Amino acid sequence: MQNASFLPVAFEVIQLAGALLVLLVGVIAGKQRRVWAPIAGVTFLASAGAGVLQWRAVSEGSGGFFFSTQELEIMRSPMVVMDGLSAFAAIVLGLVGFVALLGSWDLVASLGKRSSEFVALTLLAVAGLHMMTVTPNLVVIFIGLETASISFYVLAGFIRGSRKSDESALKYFLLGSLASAMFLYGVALTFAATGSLSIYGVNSIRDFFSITIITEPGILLAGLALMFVGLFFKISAAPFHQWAPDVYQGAPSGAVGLMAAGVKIAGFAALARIFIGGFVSQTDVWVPIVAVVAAISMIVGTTMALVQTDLKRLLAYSGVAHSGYLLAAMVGGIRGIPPMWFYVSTYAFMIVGAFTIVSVVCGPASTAAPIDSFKGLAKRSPEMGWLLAIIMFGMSGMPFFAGFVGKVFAFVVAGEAGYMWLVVIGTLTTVVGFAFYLRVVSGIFSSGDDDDREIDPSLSARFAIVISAVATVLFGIVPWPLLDVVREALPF
Amino acid sequence: MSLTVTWFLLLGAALFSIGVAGVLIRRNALVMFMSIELMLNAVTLTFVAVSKDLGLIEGQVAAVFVMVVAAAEVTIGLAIIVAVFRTRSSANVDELAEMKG
Amino acid sequence: MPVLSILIVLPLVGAIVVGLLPRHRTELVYPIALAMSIPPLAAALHILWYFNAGDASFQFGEHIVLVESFGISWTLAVDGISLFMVVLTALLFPISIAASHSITDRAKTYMVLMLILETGVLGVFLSLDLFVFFAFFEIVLIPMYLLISMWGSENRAYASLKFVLFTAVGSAFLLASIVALGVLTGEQLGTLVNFDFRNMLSVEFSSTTELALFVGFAIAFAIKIPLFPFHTWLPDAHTEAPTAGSVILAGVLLKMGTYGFLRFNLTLFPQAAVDLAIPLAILGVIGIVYGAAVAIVQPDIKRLIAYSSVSHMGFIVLGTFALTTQGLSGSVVLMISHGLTTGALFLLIGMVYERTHTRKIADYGGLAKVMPVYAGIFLFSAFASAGLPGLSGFIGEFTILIGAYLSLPVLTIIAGSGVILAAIYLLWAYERVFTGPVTNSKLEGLKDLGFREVAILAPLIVLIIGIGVYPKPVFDRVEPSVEIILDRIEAETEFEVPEFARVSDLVDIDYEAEREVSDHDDGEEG
Amino acid sequence: MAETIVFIIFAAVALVGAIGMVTASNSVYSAMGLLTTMFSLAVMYLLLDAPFVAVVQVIIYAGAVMTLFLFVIMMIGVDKSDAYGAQLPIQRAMTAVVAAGFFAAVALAGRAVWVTGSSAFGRPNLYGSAEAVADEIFGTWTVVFLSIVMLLTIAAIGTIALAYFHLGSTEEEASR
Amino acid sequence: MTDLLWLVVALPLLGAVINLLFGKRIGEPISGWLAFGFVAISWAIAVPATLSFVTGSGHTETIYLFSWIPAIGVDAAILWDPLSALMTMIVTGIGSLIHLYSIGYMRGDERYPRFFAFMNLFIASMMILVLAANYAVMFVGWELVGLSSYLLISFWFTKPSAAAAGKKAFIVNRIGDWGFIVALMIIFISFGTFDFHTVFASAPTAITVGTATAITLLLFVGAAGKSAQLPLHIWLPDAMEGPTPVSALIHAATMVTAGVFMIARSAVLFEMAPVAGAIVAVVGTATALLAALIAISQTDIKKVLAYSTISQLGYMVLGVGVGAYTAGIFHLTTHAFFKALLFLGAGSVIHAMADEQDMRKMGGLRKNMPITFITMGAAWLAISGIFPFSGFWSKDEILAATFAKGGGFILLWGVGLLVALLTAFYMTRLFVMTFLGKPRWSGDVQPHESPATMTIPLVVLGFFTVSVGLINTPVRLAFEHFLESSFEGVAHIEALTFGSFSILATVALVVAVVGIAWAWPKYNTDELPAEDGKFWQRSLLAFGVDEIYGRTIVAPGKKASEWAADSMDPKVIDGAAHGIGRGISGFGSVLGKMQTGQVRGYAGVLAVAGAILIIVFVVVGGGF
Repeated sequence: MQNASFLPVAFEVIQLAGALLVLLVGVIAGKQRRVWAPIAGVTFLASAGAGVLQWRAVSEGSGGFFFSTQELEIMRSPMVVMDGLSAFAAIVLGLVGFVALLGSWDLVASLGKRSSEFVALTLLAVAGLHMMTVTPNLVVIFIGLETASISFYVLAGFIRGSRKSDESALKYFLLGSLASAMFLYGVALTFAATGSLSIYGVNSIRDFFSITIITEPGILLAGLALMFVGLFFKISAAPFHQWAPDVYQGAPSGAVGLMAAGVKIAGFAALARIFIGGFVSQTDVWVPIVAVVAAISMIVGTTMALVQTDLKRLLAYSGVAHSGYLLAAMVGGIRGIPPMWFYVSTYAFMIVGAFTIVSVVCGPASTAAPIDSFKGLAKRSPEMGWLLAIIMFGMSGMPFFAGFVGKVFAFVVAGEAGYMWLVVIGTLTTVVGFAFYLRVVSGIFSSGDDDDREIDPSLSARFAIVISAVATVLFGIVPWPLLDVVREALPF
Repeated sequence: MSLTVTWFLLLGAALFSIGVAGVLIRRNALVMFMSIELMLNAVTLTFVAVSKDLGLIEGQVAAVFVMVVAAAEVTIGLAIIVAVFRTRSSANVDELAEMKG
Repeated sequence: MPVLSILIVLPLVGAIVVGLLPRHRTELVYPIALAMSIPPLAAALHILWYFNAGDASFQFGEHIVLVESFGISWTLAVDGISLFMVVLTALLFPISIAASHSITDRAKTYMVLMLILETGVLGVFLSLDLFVFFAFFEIVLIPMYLLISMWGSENRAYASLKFVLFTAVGSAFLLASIVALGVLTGEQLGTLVNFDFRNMLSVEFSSTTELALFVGFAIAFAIKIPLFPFHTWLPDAHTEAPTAGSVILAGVLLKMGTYGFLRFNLTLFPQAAVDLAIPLAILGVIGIVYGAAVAIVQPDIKRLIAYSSVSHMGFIVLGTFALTTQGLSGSVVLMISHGLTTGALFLLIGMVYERTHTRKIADYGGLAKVMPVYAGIFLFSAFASAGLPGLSGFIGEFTILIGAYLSLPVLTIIAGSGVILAAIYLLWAYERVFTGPVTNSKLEGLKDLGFREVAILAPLIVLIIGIGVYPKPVFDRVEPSVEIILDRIEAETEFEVPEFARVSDLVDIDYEAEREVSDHDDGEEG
Repeated sequence: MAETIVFIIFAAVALVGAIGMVTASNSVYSAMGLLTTMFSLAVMYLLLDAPFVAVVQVIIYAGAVMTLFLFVIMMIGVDKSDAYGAQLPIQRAMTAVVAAGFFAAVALAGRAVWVTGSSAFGRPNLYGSAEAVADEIFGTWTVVFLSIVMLLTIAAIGTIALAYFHLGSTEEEASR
Repeated sequence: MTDLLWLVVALPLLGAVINLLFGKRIGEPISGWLAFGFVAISWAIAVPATLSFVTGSGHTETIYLFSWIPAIGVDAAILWDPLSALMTMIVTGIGSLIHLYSIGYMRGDERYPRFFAFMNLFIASMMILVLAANYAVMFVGWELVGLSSYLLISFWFTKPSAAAAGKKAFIVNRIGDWGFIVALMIIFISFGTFDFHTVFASAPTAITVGTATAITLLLFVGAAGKSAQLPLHIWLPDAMEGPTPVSALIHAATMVTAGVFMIARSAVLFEMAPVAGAIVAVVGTATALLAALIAISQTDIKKVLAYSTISQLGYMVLGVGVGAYTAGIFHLTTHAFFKALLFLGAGSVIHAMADEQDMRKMGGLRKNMPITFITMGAAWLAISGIFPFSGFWSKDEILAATFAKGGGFILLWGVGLLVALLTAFYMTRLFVMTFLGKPRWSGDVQPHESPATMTIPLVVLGFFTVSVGLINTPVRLAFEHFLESSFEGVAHIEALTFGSFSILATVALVVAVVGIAWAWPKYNTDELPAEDGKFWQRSLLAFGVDEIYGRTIVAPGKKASEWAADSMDPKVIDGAAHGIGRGISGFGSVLGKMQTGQVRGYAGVLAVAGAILIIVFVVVGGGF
C-alpha cells in the first residue's frame, strides 16, 4: 500500500482488530467478562478517535482519494475517500457504538459464554456501517451494507429459543437480503448506464456526467430507483418500513438501540454520498420523489405510532417518521446535509437512550415493552422517569431539545428548496407526534397502580441513558458547536 | 441476428423477476432464500455482461465479490432458518406472524 | 449591559439553584424559589423605569448572531406593547410562587418548572427573531403541561394533553409560516434564509402568500388567545391546573396570543390584516357573548372564571382588529388589567380551595359571613373584572368599546352587551357563594385570609386601582408603538384609519377658554 | 452464429430451471432447479469471455452453496404440505402479475438502449482470465479484498452464535 | 372658592376608605358621626360656591384636575354651573341629614361601620356623576352609583332576598348603562370628544337630527335604567330590601333622579331631537300611570313609597320630555325633600313597630308618634299637591308646561291629572292606615317616638317640604332665574299667562282634594276595606311585569347558555376535536391492518413499491 496511508481505513481496521481481540480473549478468559469488556469500549473510543484524526486531516486539506497498491497513473477508481462526510460518520458511529455498548451491557452480562460473540458482532457491524460511508465505490457500499446487515440479522435473533426473537431475525433476514439484492441490481444497472462503479476518480460517474448527456436515461433511472429501494428499506422509510416494527419488537431490547441508530446514520450518509455526491445532475428527478416518500413516511409513521400499545413498536414507527423528516432535509440537496447530520446524530443518541431505558425497565432481552409497564415510572424510579421524559420530549421536537433544532433546520432547508407543502405536512405530523410521545410521558408521571417493582439499572446502563439525555438537552439549548462542525461534514 | 449484450441483460432481468416471484409465492423459508440467491445470480450475470460489453474488468471483479457476499449470506441465512426450525419445528413462514399491527 | 438577556436568564438561574437544593431540605425550597423570582422582577422594573415613554422604537435592543448559515440571531428588544407584558410576567410569577405555599409533594420540581416557565414566557415577549420566538412560544408548553398533569386534580391527564395538543396544532401552522417567511425574507435579502423580524418588515408578498402566512400565524395565536371556536381547552386546563398554574395560564400565557396578533399579524401582513379584520372581529365578539353566556351556568367556579377570560380576550381581539389607536391601546391595557384581575380571582379561588378542597359553587353558601375580608376582596376583583369604572378593567374595555365603534359600529354594540353578561355571571356566582345564610356546615370553621395571603393579593389590588384611576403613564408608553402599527397599515394598504381614530386628531379642550366664554355671558347678562 | 445457439439453449435451460425452482412442490426439486440455472449461467459466463468468474461460479456457488442448501433441506426434512399450492389461486396470479410487472418495468426502462456507458476506458476485447481479474483485485480492490475478512468473520461468528447447540445443555434463555 | 370643589368628591371617598379599613376599630357611633362629618363638610364647602350663583356673581367654569384616559381625550374635570350646584346641594344636604338619621336607625347592627362606608361611597360617586365635565366621567359616577346601590341594597346579605334584590338592581342598571355606552360611542364618533361644553357648542352644526335622536334615545335608555322608568323599573320595588335610610337617600332623593339630571344636562341634544322628547314624555307619563295604579294596592309601606317614587319620576321625565327642564328639576328638588321625609318617617314607624312594614298591622299611631305624624302629614299634603306645599307648585308647573305644549300633549296632561288623583288617593290611604283608625298592632309591640337623632332630620325636612315650593311660585320665578345660565342654549317655553296658569293650578288642586276625599273615609274606619277584587290582586303583583320578563328574557337566556354550555362546547367543538383525533388514529389502525406480520406480505409490498418506484423514476426522468 505504497501510496495509501493507514488513516483513511483506520476505523475499519481498529474495529476488526478489536473484534478479533475480543473473540480471542473471550475464548481464553471464558466466563470473566471483566477482562475483554474494556477492550470493546476502547475499540469504539479508538475508532471515534480515528474519526477525529480523519476530521482534522480533512480540515487541513489533506483529505481526498486513496488508492490501493497500484501505481498512480493507471489508477482509475479510488476505493476509499476521506472527506468530511466519512470522518464525521466515523466520529458519530464510534461514539454511538460506545454508548450503545454501555446500554446493552445488561444484555451482554446475561448472555454468559456467548457474550463475547455478541460484542464482536456489534464491533464488526459498526465497521460495516462505516464502510458504507467511506467508499465511493457502489459495490463496496453494497458490501458494507451487507456486512452490517448480516451482523444485525444475527443480533436480532441472538436470544435463542425465544419465538419472537427468531421471528424477527428471519423476517429481517429475508426482507433485508431481498432489499440488498434490489440495491445490487440497481448498482448493476447504474454500471450499465454510466460505465463506472465509482462516484469519484478517473472513469467516475461524476466525470461521465460532466462530459455526456444520456439521451435515453431509462436504465440509469431504473438503477437509481432500485438503489433508492435498497436504502429506503435500510432507513425504514415508508412504504419500505414494514419490517421495522416487528424487528425492533422481536430483537432483544439491549441490541435494538445500536441497530436503529447505526442503520440510520449509515443509510443517510450513503444516500448523501451517492445521490448528493454522485448523481447531483439528476437532482430534479429524484428530489420530488424523495419528497413524496418523506411525506408518506411522516404520515404513516406518526399515525401508526399513535395506535401502538408497545413502546418498542412505537419507537419503531416514530423512527419511520424521523426518516421522513430526515428525507425532508435531503430534499435540500447539498445544503440539506448539515441539518441531516445534526438531526441524525442527535436522534441516534436519543434512540439508543430510549431503548436502553426500555431494556432497563422491561428486561434486557425483553421482546415486549407494553407502554402500561411505564405507568408511574416516576414513582418507581424518579431518575428513570425524568430521563425517559426528557428523551420523549427530545424526540417529539420540543424546542430547547435537540430534536427541535434538527427538525426545524430540515424544514427550513426543505422550504428553501420550494417544498413548503412538505413542511406543512411535517409540522402537522409533529403535532400527532406530540400526542403519542406525551401519552407516554403522562403515563410516566401518572400515579401508576400497584406495579412498584424496584428498578435498579446497572451503572453502565445508567451512564448510557444519562449521556443520551444530556446530549438531547445540551444540543437543544447550545446547538452551535455541533452546527459549526456539521457544516463541514460534506462529501467532496 | 448477432448476440448483443441486451439479450444477456434481458435474461438477467427475467431471472431477477422470477426470483422476486419465488420470494412472494413460496411459504417455505428455504425456497424463499433460494429465490433470493437466484436474484443475486441474475445480478452477477448482468455485471459480467456489461463488463464484457464495455470492456471494463471491474464488472467481473464485482461479480466475484458479489458471490463471496452471497456465500456469507447463505451461511447466516441457513443458521437463522435452522434456529427458527429448532424453536418452531417448521420452516413455514406464514406461522411467523406473532408480531403485527 | 444586556439587561434583556439578563432578565431572561435570571429565572433560569433561579431554576438551577432551586434544582440543586439538597433533596432532603424540603423546607428550603419555598423561600429560595420566592427569593429567586425577585431578581427578574427587579430587572423588569428597571426596564420599566428606564423605558423612555414617548419613543416608539424598539429599546434596550440586543443582537447576537447565533447560526450564520440559517440567519438565526439572538435579537431582543422591548417596545410599548411588550414592555407591560414583561412587567406583568415578572410580577405574576413571584406572586403565584408565593401563593403555592401549600404545595408539598415534589415541591422542588414544582418550583423549578415555574421558573423555567417564566424564562419561556419572558423569551416570547422579548425575542424579535422568529425562530427564537417560536422556540420560546413552544417551550412554554412543557412546564405548563407538567404543572397540570403532575399537580392537577381528577382528570388532569386529559386536560393537560388537550391543552398541549390544541396549542401544538396552532404552533404547527405557526412553524410552517415562520419557515416560509424566513425563506422569503432570505430570498429578498440575498442571504439564504433570515428570521430577523426587522428584516421581515421590508419583504414584499404576493397577496395570496401574505394571506396564507397571516392565516398560519393567526391560527396559532387564535388557539392561544383562545378565540371562539378554539377555546374548549381553556376551561379544562384551568379546572385541573394548580392555583399558580391557573394564575400564570390566565395572567400571561393567554396574552402571548394577543401579543402575537399585535406584533406579527398586524405589522408583517398589513393587507391581510385589513382584509381579515372583520371576520376575526366577529369571532372576537362571538367569544365575548358566548364566553359570558356559558360562564353564567358553570357549576365550577374556576370554569366560570375561565369562560370569563374567553369573554375578556374576545374584547381584546375586537379592539385589535378595529384598527384604531384607541382599539389597540385599549386592548393592551385590557391585557394588563385582565392579567391582574383574573390573576387575583384565581389566587382567591386557590386560597379557598386550600381550605375546602372543592370548587363546586353548590358546595358554598354564605361565605361572606365566615370570611368577610375574603368576600370583600373577591367582590373587588369580580367588579374589576366586570369593568367597573375606577378600576383597570373599565379603562381597557371602555377604550376598546369607544375605539372599536369608529370602525366596527354594529359589532361593538353587540360587544357592549358583554358588559351586562359579565355583571350577571359574576354577581350570580357571588350571590350563590357568598351571600345568604351559611348553608354548608363545613364552612363554619373556615379561617379568614391570613396576613400572608392578603400581602400576596395587595400588589394586584393596588395596581388594579392605580391603573383604574390614573392610566396615563401606561397609555403614554403604549400609544407610540401602536401608532406605528397603524401608520404602517395605512402606508402599506389603502385602508384609511377612521376619523378621530388618531389621538392627534382628537379635539383638545383648553379649559381657560371655557372660563372666559362663561364669564363673558354672565358679565354681559349680569 | 454458434454462440447465439448456445446462448438460446442455455438461456432456456436457465429459465426452465428457475421456474422449476419456484413452482416445484418438493423443496429438493427446487434445489435441483436452482442448480441447473447456476450451471447454465456458468456457461453464459464462458460465452462472455469471463472464464474465471465461470469457474468461481461453479466451485463456490454450485459446489459449496448448493450442497449446503441440500444438507440443510435434508436436515430440516422435506414436508410436502408446505408447497406453494396451499395458497389461494388468486395469490399465485397476483405474484405472477407482480413479477411480470417488475420485469416489464426494467425492460421498459431499457427498451431503447441498455448500456449507455462509454467504453473509452475499457480494453477492446476483454478476456476475463484469472490473471486479469487477479491483477484488478490485488491492484485497485485490495482494500475491499481485505474488508471481505470482516464479512466472513461475521458469518462464522453468527453461525456459531445462532445454531451452536449443546444437545444436553440447558437453554438458559429458552424461556425468554 | 371653586378650586376646593374637588374636596366635595374626595372627602366622602376618604370617609368611605377610613370606615372600610378601620371601621371595626373606630366602633359604632363614632364611625357614624365621622361619615356624617365628611358629608356635612362637603356640603359646607359647596354652599359658598352655590351662593355665588344666587347672588349672580358666580359663573360657570370647568376645573381641570388631571388627564384621565389620553387615548380618547378624557380628562378628569369638574363642571361647576347652577345645575350641578343645585344637585350638589341636594345630594350633600339631604345626604348629611340621612347620615345623621342613620346613626340612630342603624344602632346595634354588627356591620355598622361598613354601612357608613358604603353611604359615603355613594355620596362620593353621586358627586362624581353630578360634577362631571364630560360624559365619560359622568359614566364613571353613573356606574359607581350603581355599585354603591348594590352594596347598600344587599347590605343585610344574610337575607337571600336582599342579595337577590341587590344583584337585580345592578344588572338592570347595567342594561341601562349599555344604552348609555352606545350613546357615548355615537357621541365620540360624531364629536371626537366627550366634553359637555364642546359637544353642546358644536352640536347644531356637527350632527344631523337623526344622530341627535339616536343619541338622546340611547341616553334615555340609560336614564330609564337608573331612574326606574317603564321598561327597566322592576328593580326599584325590590330595592326596598335595603335599610330604610338607604331607600330614602338613594331610592328617593338622589340616585334615581340621576337620569333626569342627565337628560337636563343634555338639554341641547334633546332640543335638537323633538321626536325623542316626545317619546321621553310618553314613557314618563306611562310609567307614572302604571306605578300609581300599582301603588294604590300595596300593603307594605315601603313598597307604596317605592312605586310612588317611580310615579313621581315619571312626572319629572314628562317635564324634561316636553322641554320644561327647569320645571323637571324643580319637581326633582321638591320631590327629593318630601320623598326623603316620607321614607324617613316610614323608617321611624318601622323602627318603632319593631321592623313591621305591613300597614294592615299598624293604625292609630297618631298618639304614639306625634312628631312623625305631623312631619309625614306635611309630606303627605305636599306630595298630593295641596296648595301651599312644595309638591303643588312643582307638579303644576310640569302639568302647565305639558298643557302649554298643546297638540297631543294635552292627552298627556289629562293622564297627568289622573295620576295626580291616584297619587292623592294612595298617599291618603297610606297616611290614614298608618296613623288614624283603630290600632291593629299586636300586644307585644310598644310603638314610641324615635330618638332625637331621627326626629331632627324629620323636622328639618318638614320645614323644607313646606318652604321649598315657594321659591318658584309664578309670582317670582327665582328658581328658573337661578338655573337659567345652565340652559342658555335651550329655547324657552313661552311662559303661560298668569291667568291660564292659575286655572290649571286650581284644576289640579281640585283633583288632589277629590283624591283625598275619596280615600279618607274609605280607610279611616276600624276594619279595613277588603281589597280582594281582581284588579286589586293583579295590581298587588305589579301586573306581573316581573313574571313576563322572567318568561320572555331570563328563562330563554338561561336555556340558551345551558345549551351552549352542555351541548355546544362539549359536543360540537370538543366533538370535532375528538373526531379529528379519532380520525387520525382510525387511519393509523387501518394502516395497522396492512401490517399483517406476514413476511410474504411485506415482501410483496417491497416488490410492488420497487416496481412502482422504477416506473415513477423513468416517467419523471423522461425515459418515455
